[in-house]
Amino acid sequence: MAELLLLALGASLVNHFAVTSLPGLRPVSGPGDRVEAAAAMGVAVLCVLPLASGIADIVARAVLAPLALGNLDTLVLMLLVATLATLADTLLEYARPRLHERLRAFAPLLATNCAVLGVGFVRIEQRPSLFESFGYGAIAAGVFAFVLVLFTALDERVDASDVPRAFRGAPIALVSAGLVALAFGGLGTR
Amino acid sequence: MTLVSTLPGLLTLAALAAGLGGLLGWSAARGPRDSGSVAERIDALLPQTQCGRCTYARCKPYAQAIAAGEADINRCPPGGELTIRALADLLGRDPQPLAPEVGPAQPPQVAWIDEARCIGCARCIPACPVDAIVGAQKFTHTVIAAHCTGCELCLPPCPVDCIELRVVEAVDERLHRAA
Amino acid sequence: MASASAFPAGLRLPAHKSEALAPAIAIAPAPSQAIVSLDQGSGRAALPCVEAGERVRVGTAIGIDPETRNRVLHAPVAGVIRAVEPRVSATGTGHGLCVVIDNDGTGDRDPALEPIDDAERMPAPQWIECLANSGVVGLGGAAFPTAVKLAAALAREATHLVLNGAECEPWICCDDALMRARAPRILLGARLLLRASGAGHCTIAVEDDKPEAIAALKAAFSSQPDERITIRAVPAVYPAGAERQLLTTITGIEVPSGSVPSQSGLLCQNVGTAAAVADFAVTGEPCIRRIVTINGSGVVRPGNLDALIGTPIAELMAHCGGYRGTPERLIAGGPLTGRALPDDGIGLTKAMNCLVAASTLDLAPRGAEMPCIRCGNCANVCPAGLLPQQLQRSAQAGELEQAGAWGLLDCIECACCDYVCPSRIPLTQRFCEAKSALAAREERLRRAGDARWRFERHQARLQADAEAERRAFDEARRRARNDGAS
Amino acid sequence: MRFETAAAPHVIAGFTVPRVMFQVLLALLPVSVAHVLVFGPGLLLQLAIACPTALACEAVALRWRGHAAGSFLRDGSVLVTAALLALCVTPLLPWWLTAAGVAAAVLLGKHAFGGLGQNAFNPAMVGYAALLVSCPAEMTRWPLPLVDGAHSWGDLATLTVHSFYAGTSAIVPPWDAYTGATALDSLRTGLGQRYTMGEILAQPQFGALGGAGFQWINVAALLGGAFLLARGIVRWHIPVAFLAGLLLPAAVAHGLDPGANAGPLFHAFSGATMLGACFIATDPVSAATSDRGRVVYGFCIGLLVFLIRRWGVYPDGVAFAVLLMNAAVPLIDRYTVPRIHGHPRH
Repeated sequence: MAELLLLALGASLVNHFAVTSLPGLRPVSGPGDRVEAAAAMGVAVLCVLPLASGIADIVARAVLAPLALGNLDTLVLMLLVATLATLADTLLEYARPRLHERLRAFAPLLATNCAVLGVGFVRIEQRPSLFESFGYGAIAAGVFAFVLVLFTALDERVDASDVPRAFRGAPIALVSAGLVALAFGGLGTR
Repeated sequence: MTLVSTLPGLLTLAALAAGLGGLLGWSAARGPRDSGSVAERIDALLPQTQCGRCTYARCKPYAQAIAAGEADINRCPPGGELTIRALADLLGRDPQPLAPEVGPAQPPQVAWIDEARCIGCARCIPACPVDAIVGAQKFTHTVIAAHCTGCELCLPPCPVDCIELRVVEAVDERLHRAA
Repeated sequence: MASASAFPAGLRLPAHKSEALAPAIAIAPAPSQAIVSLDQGSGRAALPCVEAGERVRVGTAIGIDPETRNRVLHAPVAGVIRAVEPRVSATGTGHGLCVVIDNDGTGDRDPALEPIDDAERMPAPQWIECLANSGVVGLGGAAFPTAVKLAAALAREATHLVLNGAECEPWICCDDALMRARAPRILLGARLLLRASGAGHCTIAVEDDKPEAIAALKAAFSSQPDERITIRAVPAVYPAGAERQLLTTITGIEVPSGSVPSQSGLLCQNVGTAAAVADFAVTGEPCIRRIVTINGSGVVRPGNLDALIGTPIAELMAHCGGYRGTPERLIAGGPLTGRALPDDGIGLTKAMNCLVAASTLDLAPRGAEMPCIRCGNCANVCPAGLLPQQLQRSAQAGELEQAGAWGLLDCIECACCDYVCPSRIPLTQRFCEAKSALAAREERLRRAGDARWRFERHQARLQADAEAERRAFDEARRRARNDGAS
Repeated sequence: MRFETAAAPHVIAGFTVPRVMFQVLLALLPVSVAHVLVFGPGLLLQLAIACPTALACEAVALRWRGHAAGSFLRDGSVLVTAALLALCVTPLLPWWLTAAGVAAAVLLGKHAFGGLGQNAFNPAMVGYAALLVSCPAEMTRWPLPLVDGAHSWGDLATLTVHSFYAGTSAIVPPWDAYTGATALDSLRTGLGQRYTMGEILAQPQFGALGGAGFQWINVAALLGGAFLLARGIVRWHIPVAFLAGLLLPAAVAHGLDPGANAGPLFHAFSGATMLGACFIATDPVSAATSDRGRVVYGFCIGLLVFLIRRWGVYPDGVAFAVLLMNAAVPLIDRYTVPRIHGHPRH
């Protein structure tokens, strides 16, 4: 349990730094909406990752196994993740143009998150059946969504406080992430 | 691992990539175009003095230039620090100080015509972008203080230089007492 | 801080009223020089309709409302107007225009004043018109013109009138003294207000720690019963007397945020206002006097005075035995929402229900401000159900939209949060400044919107002119060619 | 006559921050007395090293930040952090570990986030968790409580002095005679080796209510908590929700499988339950800020403590549960805003 939580925390930390430090990716408009942007990202991952890992599993079983190309399944997952992320981006633009306009560079960010979670968690489980790979994808995405929203809300509060200049920005985000990781560490099961 | 043995792997990946690429191409074609609403939302934050000090003719062209990325957000002296902060929040950029070439931040000001020296030539009326000057040929003119944005565009055309600008002290900041 | 279930939040405070309520209401002598401020505390200054040197009688109009031109301010004394000049203001932080009248001692009334006969049967619009020129305003502290409120209530068919006799803030006891001494006049006022607003029934709300007032009202009611009026006790918790909170305690209706009570069919008036309406109907005299509490350990004989508007505060204090030593602070209003006055030469205004000469015993200074520790004491006592700690953080960081989202405009500035804050943060002051900043920003945005709208019309007109000119030019050229050809 | 003007309100009452903090320290007195009676003078030594270090770190941090050190030092908030940390760590902890823990708590836990009122995490728990993760061996070596008379207070004193000076003192005590795992620790290992509850509870570390010595410490903490509640320093929402979150699942689990789960009473009076419920979770700065938020916050901490104690690696999860819920506080605050008067009831 703790491993998945720490993996999700790592992915959300990467996502957080990409969004806050690269001006191109920072969600447009007021500070209060960073949590909303994180929620949108979380939901997108929840849609893309299970689908990607499920299809990757089908492709692996139907195409790669007969051709003895089992070791290509991670690459196939990457391809699927990239495709579905772009599809999700167009879908979001179609469904919520205002939200899409505010979340700049949404597709690459979504793709990297799914890739990190996909490779990190879905792959290491030796999933015998299709349903399990879909299930693991969903669990990983769900935990990631919760941790990302939680961490974004925490960072929003820490940013608003009078942090010393030496800690402002990335350092304090790392300190709070470290403390959250410390707390997740305590949840390790026997 | 001879080259030939990798062939099936490459072929599979190529086929998969081609298929997915086609899918993306088809979906991108049907997607909606990018709506021009960002320019409008930028324009909503500008003080609308229409003064042209940002080297763009009026506020709307400046907003379109910012939306298109040609102009920076710190070129509006009447807006000053408040507008820069609002634009930075909207566009997710870091607020910078006012650009030096556009001059210092300008507090709210209102034009005032010295009626004794006004000869009624009516050259300032078309120059005023917001029709804040009232008057007619051979009649003394005056400025409607509530409508004037302080853009100083009526100063050049006036032959007798009878228009001066007065700083308006901030909107009444008296403590707001509810019942 | 136990609080009654009917009123979940708020504070139970020591009243400090018994000493001031001991003596009966004394009639303060007319001042030798009346200083009548044109802004009587509502924030809207009246226009003077007299100049220096003019002779006025008691009740002559000296100020009119800028928009409705109603006679809203009247001379409290007869005499010659010395000047209409800026004097130290009681409301703002600077100076305000005042009419200074030298009292010639004759005290003769303006002949135009005569009692309004059978005011109770006069049709409501006509009666509201009379009130509009009587200068009667809300005497609870806001000084909002009563006629305007009644007209709104009549137009929106208000059903329930609540007379506010709660008077929950410490030190202030002018309403309590009024209820004890002049209960019949209040009931007459209630009937007149019911008539003017068209409301179906009226509740007079009095805090349950004022038994004598309730007894006096009940006695007056039994002598002239009226089934539309009921007298009800409310829990003695500050700020039970706040308009929105009192209306919810009595009727259970919560006036929606951003709207006024008359939009929910309710009307709330102070018992002092009801008495003033009745006085106007009976004597025909406009609103030139009010009852004010003189309290605090800095004055020799605390008490309640029936004083003329414009009487300098120094004279009121002198009438109560003068200062005991030199008071720390002179407060107009109560300890929580009162405003510290810079000078005791200021004239009494209609908004001043209490004047406190506060010595060090009465005051508990704020002390050093510490950072907020999110203890939530303020949220527990906030009668508006806000989270002052979150509001304060956004207001301090200058994020006005965020502060608006946390309910900045729902804050009634009762200062309960200040009272219990362990970090001694000046919360109410910060919320007022944030409201002013928000109002200023809204004003800027409104002006920018207007300027854009006028600019677009300006562009359209120039284009239309150019278009018309070109068409006229083409027309002229075609006609010239036709004439040449034919 | 002229008067000085000042903004309303003109009368302020109630506790100031220093008085709130010293009331909390006062409430910690019964716990400290019980701790010294049960586990020897260790706590006094820990307090002797923790409090000065905390004040020194606060003074240094304040000077770095350019604040006037005077008023902040006297607010006592650092003393509360130091006292809580001293109460949570084992009395046998070497002095330099306690000092490092306090430094981490004050500098990293509090001042890195901006000082008093802005630390998102409970400073004492930051220090405790940092120590527990970096040197688990020293942190889990607790002295055997002085309940069954097997050893005297004097013995414990020599042992504590030796351990406190990390082996540099001349006295060499018989280690294994006086130290042992805490009740929760031995409960875990016992269940791991398939002992039945009956056999486990018969061991010396187990008293009538909970852990042998720990039950009195928890009772004293509850006493201190009641004092704070009565004085209005703390509201009931967090302690009650915390205990509900811990005891309800514990009761259900005990009902389902008494053999493998200790009863709710045991959980209530062993480990740092009451100290956590009344003092650690109720730290206003790092807790949720509205009453609804506090109920959710307290309940989730209690639940996490139960989960960690039942399935977790560490014996007593109060520190981790508090840190985790501190991280979730901004999210809780966002969704537990009370309804404003005059706003619609959605």
